[in-house]
Amino acid sequence: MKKNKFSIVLNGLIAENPIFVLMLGMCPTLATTTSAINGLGMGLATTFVLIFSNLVISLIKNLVPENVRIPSYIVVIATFVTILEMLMQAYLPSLHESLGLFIPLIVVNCIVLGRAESFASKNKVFDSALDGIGIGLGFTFALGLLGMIRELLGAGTLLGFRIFPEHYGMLLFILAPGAFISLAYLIAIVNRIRKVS
Amino acid sequence: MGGIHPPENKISAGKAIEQIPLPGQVTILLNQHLGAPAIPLVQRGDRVKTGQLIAKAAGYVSANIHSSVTGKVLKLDEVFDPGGYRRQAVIIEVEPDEWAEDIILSTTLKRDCTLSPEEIIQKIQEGGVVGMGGASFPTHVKLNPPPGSKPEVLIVNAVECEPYLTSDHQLMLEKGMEIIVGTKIMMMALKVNRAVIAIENNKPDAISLLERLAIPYSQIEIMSLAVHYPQGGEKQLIEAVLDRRVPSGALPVVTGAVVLNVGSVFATYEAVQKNKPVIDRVVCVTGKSIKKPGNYLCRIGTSVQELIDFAGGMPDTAAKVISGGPMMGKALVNSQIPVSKGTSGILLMDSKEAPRQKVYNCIRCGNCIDACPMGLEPYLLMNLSELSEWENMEKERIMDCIECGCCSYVCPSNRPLLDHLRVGKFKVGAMIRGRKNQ
Amino acid sequence: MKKLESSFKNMVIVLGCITIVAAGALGWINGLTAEPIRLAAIAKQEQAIRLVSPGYDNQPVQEKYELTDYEGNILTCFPIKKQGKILGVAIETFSMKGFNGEVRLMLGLRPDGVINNYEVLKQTETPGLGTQMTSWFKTEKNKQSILNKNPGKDKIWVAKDGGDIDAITAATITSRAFLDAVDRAYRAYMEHCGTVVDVVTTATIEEKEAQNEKE
Amino acid sequence: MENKLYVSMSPHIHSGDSISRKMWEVIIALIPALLVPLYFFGLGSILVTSVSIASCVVFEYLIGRFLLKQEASIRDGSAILTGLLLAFNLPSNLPLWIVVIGALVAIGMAKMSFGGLGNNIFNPALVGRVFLLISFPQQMTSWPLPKAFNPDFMDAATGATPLSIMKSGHLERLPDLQDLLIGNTGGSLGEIGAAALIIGGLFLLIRKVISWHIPLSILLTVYVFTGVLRIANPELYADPLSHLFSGGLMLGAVFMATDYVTSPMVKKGQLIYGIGIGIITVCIRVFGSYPEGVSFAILLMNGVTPLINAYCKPKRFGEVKKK
Repeated sequence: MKKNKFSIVLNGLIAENPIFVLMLGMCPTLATTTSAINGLGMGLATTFVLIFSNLVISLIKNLVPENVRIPSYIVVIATFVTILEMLMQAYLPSLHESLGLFIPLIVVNCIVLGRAESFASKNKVFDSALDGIGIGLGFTFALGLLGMIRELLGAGTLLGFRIFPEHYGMLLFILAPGAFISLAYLIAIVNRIRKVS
Repeated sequence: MGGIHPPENKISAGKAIEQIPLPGQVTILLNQHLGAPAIPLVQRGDRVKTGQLIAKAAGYVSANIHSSVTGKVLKLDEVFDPGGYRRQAVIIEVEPDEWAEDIILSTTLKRDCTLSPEEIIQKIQEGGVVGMGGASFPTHVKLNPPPGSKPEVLIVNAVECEPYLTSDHQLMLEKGMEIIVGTKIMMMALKVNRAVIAIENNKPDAISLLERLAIPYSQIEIMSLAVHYPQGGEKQLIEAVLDRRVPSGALPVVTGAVVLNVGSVFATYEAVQKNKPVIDRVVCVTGKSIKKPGNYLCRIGTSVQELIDFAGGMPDTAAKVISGGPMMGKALVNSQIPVSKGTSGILLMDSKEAPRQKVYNCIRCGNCIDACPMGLEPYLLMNLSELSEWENMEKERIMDCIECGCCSYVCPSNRPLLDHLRVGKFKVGAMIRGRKNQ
Repeated sequence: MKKLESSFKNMVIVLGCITIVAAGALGWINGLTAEPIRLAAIAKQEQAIRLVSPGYDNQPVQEKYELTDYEGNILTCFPIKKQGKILGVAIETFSMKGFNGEVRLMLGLRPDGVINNYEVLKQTETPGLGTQMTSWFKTEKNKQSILNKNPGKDKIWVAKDGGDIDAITAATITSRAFLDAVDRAYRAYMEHCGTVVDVVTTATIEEKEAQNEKE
Repeated sequence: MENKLYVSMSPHIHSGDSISRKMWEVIIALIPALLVPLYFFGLGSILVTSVSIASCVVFEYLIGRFLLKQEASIRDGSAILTGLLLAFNLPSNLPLWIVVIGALVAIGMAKMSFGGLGNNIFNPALVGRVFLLISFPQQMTSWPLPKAFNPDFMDAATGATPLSIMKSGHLERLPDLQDLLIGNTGGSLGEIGAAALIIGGLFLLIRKVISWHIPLSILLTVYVFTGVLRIANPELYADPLSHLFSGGLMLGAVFMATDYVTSPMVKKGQLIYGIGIGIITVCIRVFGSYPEGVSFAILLMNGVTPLINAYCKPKRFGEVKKK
């Protein structure tokens, strides 16, 4: 049986959206979405790690004995995260500045390990990479959306462009409580839409 | 602790007891008491005399039933009881009274009693005396405390804390001496040398009358209590009178107190001194819209409709007929239901008072906790009941609930707390029994 | 292909191989990125220096030297020269009194100690409140600018403590931390130049009391 | 023809108490405290109050009607009360659009998201206030100066509140007790005029809408705590009475902390709750970075209320002591 390749990507983007449906990786979601750029940056960084770790883990899935699979996966993931961090430091220093603290945390982001465990270790190499893309884009989409909402409500800007004057911004949305509140309402809205459709 | 002060509304207070004429037919229920229903001794077509035993107690916790009239047994049938269930009853067509042997009809006071405690209890048991306040617990069971417990004091419950009801009050005013003698007999049966007649201080006339009558009996004390609902509850009364608390799950007798209703004391007097079984009782017919509220002496088995007719007929606005008081009484499904031994009053409510109000969310005001005389948390129990969490309800001590209704009374959101508590109590009770049987 | 058995030997070999491959990959990438990372860091430093003390033609990063502040901490000082003539210094200074801990600045001073400009390098203050310090003290509005002021003569501390500078609205603590960093750099530099700094005039009230107690 | 009879379980009578009666009595109790800011801050206070109430009611109606699709619940008066209490927590010169946002947060987020009256965990008015305080710190912390018979709508001159004076350490500039009592100080609408708030509180106590447990335990805790600090260092810490009568303490203790839905139900629990609020308030005021801590303290204790309810049980009748 051949799976529709496109549906794998779509699955990660919508039906199994890691934030809105699977509720995974809440820590970076809440912490990094102070602006749309930060959210998208974190999302793309995670996508990078997801694609390559899925790919590699799928490649080596049969070589890894059952009992050491988790440490092996962690080593693979950590390698890609470190590579990513060094690349960012070298070529995107400003983004690294704002996300600096969270990049190493991708290692323990349960989305990455979760996909490695539940998808990559059971599926073909190409499918796993596609799943990485789908889940990664779903994560990026969610973080970007959350970041946009928080940036717009909190600072009055969108991707750095000023939408309404600064003193209309509700500071709370940039702070931690704003993350919880916006995420809660986003999840509520998404659940509502999913129920209807 | 706990409790409420509902408006008293004692409309029929001070109305002299009136005997209502014999009805055309009476319906005598076979389960007028707590425990097993009595076993009928008569058949269709039998002729019975007034006071004749027509159904025998089925076991220890049960009571004899006597015919309240003379006449022919029409049939044995199932009729609605005050609780709304269909129960066995003996239906008798009434003829002029012809009294059974032994019954002394004269009203002269008979003070002396030379019987032994056992003989007294036997007479009470034969006379079918039960708690006349509403719960209808067979009196002879109470007078035989379980082994190991030692009664010290008899408390006569003349509190009548329910709003509207006045039958006990009027009974005390008119049969004061009989009640004092009945109390003395009860003390003999229980082998105690102290009795307290507890009366709420909204009945000053009854208090002063009984105080005067009790002067020769130094062991009988009249205690005036502040008005407080549900002070007539057994546990609450023991606390109010003796300042002792019945431990949860234990019988009240462990505090050394035996509580008996004042109506039962009068019935005891009649059963012991006059050989007259419980065939009639004082029923208070009351309500804001009724024409002639009053206290009426009627035969057991008379239909409620007949009582209402005698009190001026059913008002057009009547929307609810309650057997008992407004706090703990039962709403009747129709007005053909017969009066039983525990019917202390008939209360009519009109269409404005009768329906339930719209229910809102619980706002956690805590009124129900403050009102609960048993120190329970009704709001929590209701939530648990709605979630069917019976085990947790047992932990929250649902079985302590005395169903007094204070929680529902005070709830600003009109939540039917007691309804849900009853469901929970029923379920948890069944659960506990099931555990014991295993 | 069947999965490898979970025997001790297999596990050691597989884990070992994975680790070696990973280490190799990391080493390779590290070598690739080490130079760009170093350059990026220098570029950042230089950018900040250029911003606070423009118009130099020397290599401040190569000529940097160390200052000691009044608490014994080391501050890095970058001399700014044009055609061999000293235009001033850029000092990387800090304060630990921020609302959320450390605040790090690049402060540009002229030789006489007058503030030329500043740039916030690192801060974790409350977004929207404390973060306003990146521009607040440069804005010529009310009495909030510190530019062209001399910490030795002007009362560079917040108005609430009796100074001449308006604190950031609703972020007095951040403002105090910021001015503490400025003060720290100024005093370290002046001491380095051999000028005796009148501690009392530049200290915040808190320190003044401490000073009084000492005396 | 026989009447149709209602059949229901006992009890057949009701006390006549209702949610709306309780709500309206609280609203009545707040009226004297409403007159104080009107006198000192002028019509701006009325404007803020009416906008707050109106938007609370409108939001409650719209959300209840179109989002929750339930029967309109505005008639019980709880939305009006929330609006009034929210206004009491705002300065009188606050831009009105901020007031509307506060009302949306109070009703939409803190109350209706949880399912409406009775289901909310946190006091809606306080959630609205804290949201605004964090979101708009500038606008929320510049209070107009009091002025007798103030005719202005929006006063430009702003000044310090007693609590910010305490925070800055210039205790000698504190207004005297009399001014604090009648409200001749800067602050939010309901923060000034402790006397009017006490009158409202006494009315509620007499009408048995609230019990003394929560307000008294809060005030006593604050008094004792600040008293100890005062004895320890009279130069650094203000006297306990100034603490009692300044800021939102009186409003919080009498009207906010006693909110039924978010406070414990058993008296013993209410005492724990009140002491907790008192301690947190003083800690924030004296050691924290905000000058005022009552609203945070109440919200924090709102959060532990379910816990208090679970552990503080009423004294059961005839409880058998465990051996």
